Amino acid sequence: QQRNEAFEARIDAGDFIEAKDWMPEHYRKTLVRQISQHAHSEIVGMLPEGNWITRAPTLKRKAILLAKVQDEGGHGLYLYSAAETLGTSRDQMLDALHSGKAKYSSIFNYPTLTWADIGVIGWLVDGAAIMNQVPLCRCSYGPYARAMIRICREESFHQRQGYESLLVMMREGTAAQKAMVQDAVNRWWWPSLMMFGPADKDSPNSEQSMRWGIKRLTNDELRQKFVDATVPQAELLGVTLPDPDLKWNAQREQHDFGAIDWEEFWRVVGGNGPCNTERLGTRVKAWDDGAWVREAALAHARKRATEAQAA
Amino acid sequence: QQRNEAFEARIDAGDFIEAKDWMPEHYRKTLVRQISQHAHSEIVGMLPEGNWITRAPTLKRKAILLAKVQDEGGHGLYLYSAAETLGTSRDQMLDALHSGKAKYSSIFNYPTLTWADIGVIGWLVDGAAIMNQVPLCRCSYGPYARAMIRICREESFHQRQGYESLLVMMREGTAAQKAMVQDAVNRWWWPSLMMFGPADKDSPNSEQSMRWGIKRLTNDELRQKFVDATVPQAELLGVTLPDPDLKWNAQREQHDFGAIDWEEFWRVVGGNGPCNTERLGTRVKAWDDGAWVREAALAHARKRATEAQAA
Amino acid sequence: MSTSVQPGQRAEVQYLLRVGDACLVLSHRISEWIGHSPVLEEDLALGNIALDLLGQARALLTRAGQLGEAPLDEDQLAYLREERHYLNPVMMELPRGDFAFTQARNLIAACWLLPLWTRLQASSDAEVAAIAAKAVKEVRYHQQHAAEWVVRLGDGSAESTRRMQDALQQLWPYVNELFAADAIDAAAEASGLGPAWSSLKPDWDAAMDEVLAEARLARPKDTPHVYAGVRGIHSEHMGHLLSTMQHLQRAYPGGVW
Amino acid sequence: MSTSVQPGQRAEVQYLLRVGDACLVLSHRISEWIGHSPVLEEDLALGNIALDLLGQARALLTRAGQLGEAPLDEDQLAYLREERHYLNPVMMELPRGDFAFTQARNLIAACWLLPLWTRLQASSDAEVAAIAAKAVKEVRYHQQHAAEWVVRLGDGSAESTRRMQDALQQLWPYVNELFAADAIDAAAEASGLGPAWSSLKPDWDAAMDEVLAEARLARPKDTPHVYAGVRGIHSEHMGHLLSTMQHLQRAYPGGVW
Repeated sequence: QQRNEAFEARIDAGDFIEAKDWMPEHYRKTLVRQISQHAHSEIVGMLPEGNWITRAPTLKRKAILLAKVQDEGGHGLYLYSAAETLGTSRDQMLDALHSGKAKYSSIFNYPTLTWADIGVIGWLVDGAAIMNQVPLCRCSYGPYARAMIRICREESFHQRQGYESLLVMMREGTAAQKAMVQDAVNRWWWPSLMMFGPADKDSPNSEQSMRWGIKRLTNDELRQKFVDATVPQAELLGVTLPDPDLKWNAQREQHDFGAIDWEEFWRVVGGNGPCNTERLGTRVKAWDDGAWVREAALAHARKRATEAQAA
Repeated sequence: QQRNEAFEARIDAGDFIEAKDWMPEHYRKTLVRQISQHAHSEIVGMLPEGNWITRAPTLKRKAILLAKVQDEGGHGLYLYSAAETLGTSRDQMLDALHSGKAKYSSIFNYPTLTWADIGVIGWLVDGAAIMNQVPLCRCSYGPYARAMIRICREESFHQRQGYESLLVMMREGTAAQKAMVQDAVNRWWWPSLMMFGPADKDSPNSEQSMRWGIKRLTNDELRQKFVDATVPQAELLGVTLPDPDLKWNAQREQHDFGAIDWEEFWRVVGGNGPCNTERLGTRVKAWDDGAWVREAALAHARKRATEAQAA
Repeated sequence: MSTSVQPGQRAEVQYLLRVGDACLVLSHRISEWIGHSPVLEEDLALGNIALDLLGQARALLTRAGQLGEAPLDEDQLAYLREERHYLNPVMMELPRGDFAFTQARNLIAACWLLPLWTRLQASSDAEVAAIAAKAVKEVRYHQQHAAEWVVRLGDGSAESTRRMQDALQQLWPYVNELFAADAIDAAAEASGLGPAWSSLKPDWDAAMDEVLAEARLARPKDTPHVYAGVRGIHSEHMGHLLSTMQHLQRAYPGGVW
Repeated sequence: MSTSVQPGQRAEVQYLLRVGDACLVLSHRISEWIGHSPVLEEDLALGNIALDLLGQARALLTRAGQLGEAPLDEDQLAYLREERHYLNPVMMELPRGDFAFTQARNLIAACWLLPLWTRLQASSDAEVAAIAAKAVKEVRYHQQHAAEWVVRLGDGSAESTRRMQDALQQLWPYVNELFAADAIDAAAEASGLGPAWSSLKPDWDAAMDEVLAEARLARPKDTPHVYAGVRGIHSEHMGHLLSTMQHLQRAYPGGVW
């Protein structure tokens, strides 16, 4: 009880909690769940973009995409490490992913159908992710906060690269390329809005999460911020957003926008999006196919250790 | 001894030997080896052409190629059946193929690198095969002779289709297509000449094979016939054959042609052509991957038989 | 001719492309087996089925190309559209999988195509009706052949039963697209061009249930997501299939083959 | 810009393309692992190696494009040649295989590229020398990384030993192309552009033998066929690789990316 009060006091003072510090079990569990879910999102997120590495249209774009997907793997690595400081191993977290117990961001259950999807994912999906994640740089758990600082910096870079690639296509490209960009925007816009989670009325803010700095704005507040930030970018780009109800509300000084298809949202979260089965299947296959490699590495280490002892 | 004389008399009379007839062991063995080798050539030969089915440039060409490769499978089927009449099962023959004991035509150890290869295989490779095979339609073993009649008819059709597709490219195609055809001819010409086997001096004609109608002309005679038949076709097509020594010899009333690279011939026959390992590996993999299917079919048949008895 | 063509928005064109592309793409996947089948007889049988489907695709693409705003031939439609303008149901483009997956998909497709072609024989478009009259005979054989394998594998060894049940499980989420309604579909029914796909469901159910019962396989549960390949929203596999299929036409503009 | 380009016959262009295409194509195959590796650390490591090789390819293709009869840029050379004008050794284009195959090939390639880049630092072409100076550091890391895995797997479990030995066996027939001589190669040595590839053999042998010994693996026997990817005679895998790689450039002529 005393420890708990001390913990709360440190939180109130804005101190970082570190791995060696005492923390309430609920805090630990909440963090492990959130951080591992975020880590899983990074590595599952490598798949839709990875799908285009071998087909990137120029060597420059290929290098950018390769580096981006690699960065996502790196984010996964920091995040698994941050979660491991809380006493859960990476293998345990991966088991939870592979068995379907753990979640990852639903956005990755949509397919990348054209090259423009790569740019649009950078612009909208990374944009939404940043909006969600920036507050986490001030989260109370030190290792997580530090990982998020680095991740957000890299994500911003990716977002700019994605947007820039779309600008090139819209400004210098052919009619077919422009149509491709518009089509990708049409497909990704609504799923991007869903990245902020259910409407506030269906998602009572956890006061705890707010206190711990894991959450600072509500889902709807973040979604509104995202829409307001994105509309002028779309105009600059020269694409329309696929929402006839989207318009500036001079009174609110915010954009009004149409109703999200929550049925679709819950369907995809519930495992029935277009790619849920394939994404998980791909991860499980990579893991299972790699089992002999991981076993061999252990066997090798044991052998050499035995020999060193014998020598 | 008496049976042997009767057998020889029937051969001399030009009668067909049938499966139920007595025959000398050497005759049986020679035929099984030759027919199964021919059957293996058909099914291994499906691979280089099959490589282009999914990439055929028009739907018409795709249909023609699909039908052709399917015909080759059909030839394999007749030939295995013909060989089975001699008391060797298809599984035994396939075992011999998969273990590397049995041979197949070396020509299929070269890769198909462009679409023009498909036409050139039809023209040159099928052309050479027909030259080799037509005499077999009169071979003394009835089931083999009958299979060969059907096969030769289909092969002639394939050869005309291949040549026609080259004509279209050479007459109506772009410069890039014409270059593609010439390049394919350059790559397939010498291997096609090698299809007739080693030079006569290195391949003493088996008197036996001659008697049995398995062979009627020597390798070099067939090769000469092939060259003489092909040169005017090449001219009509508008391609050159990659042999500076190739020219009409008015005295012989045949074409002279350059020296074959016998070192390459023996290397490829000996297992070290560009695709030997891959071709055999592909066949073995198809067979191994299909083991569960064949087992399941047997298991199903047993189950249903047991149930029928019980009923 | 490497620049992409657009089939246009006409409902009848779209309806015919949905069926034609289904045949084209399924034929492509089946043809990947040639030379790699478990037994030589299947190289031949699958080759036959691929050829039949290719023929059906050619006929429908040709007809669709005649009905469009600007005439297009079968090859322009087959090779020069962008992915978003191919209208096959997503199921047809899934990778060939193992032999169980291929036979299960062939069964599902044949049980769908059979009532579809049967009704198309009465199409208000005489060309389509003639195409259907030929196709219906072919697809009857396809259905029978696939059914035999589904029964054989479903009620075969422990491994084959597992594989076949897995195959059905993997395929089932793609089934409901084959019976989904939209404006294109409604227009075809209204004009008499062809049936609304939802009307094919009872026949399909009956045919599938019969085979599944004989194969002693469980029918998977329906799933809620409806794929929209018929509106050009494909899976990630489609792009790879097209990069293969279109390669020569794209790389040799102006070529004559 | 979907019409194919020809790099021309100049010996120095061909020599640089041989190396540049080797890097380009190997990078492509390695990149297929991203997201599918046995451990996350390898997604990163293989991503790094693929990126380094891609950078080397870009530099060499750019330089080769400047030296040709008509100037071509890296993308024209990377995306718009016909297969017969890609000059990488065949080994680089073989499918990625299993993890043992990938690491074995990476080792073979790195042990070849390391002495090659080392000598190219003294190229008579200052641009090439500068590219080499950067590349040599990168490839040293690639060699070390691959060697660690070859040792780990070669002297790991029974399965990993078998897989690694099989991988070497499969790769070995493609090794002698890396050291074969021809007129292009001789011209490069004569002009000081770069070493004759045969001169790299002793270094390669020494490096490989050291790793194989530590991995307790048998060195496969040499085989007689010499592949000729460096003269544009590839394996059947190359066409499929190119249909994937070139798809967008071919399908969107005139596109700006």
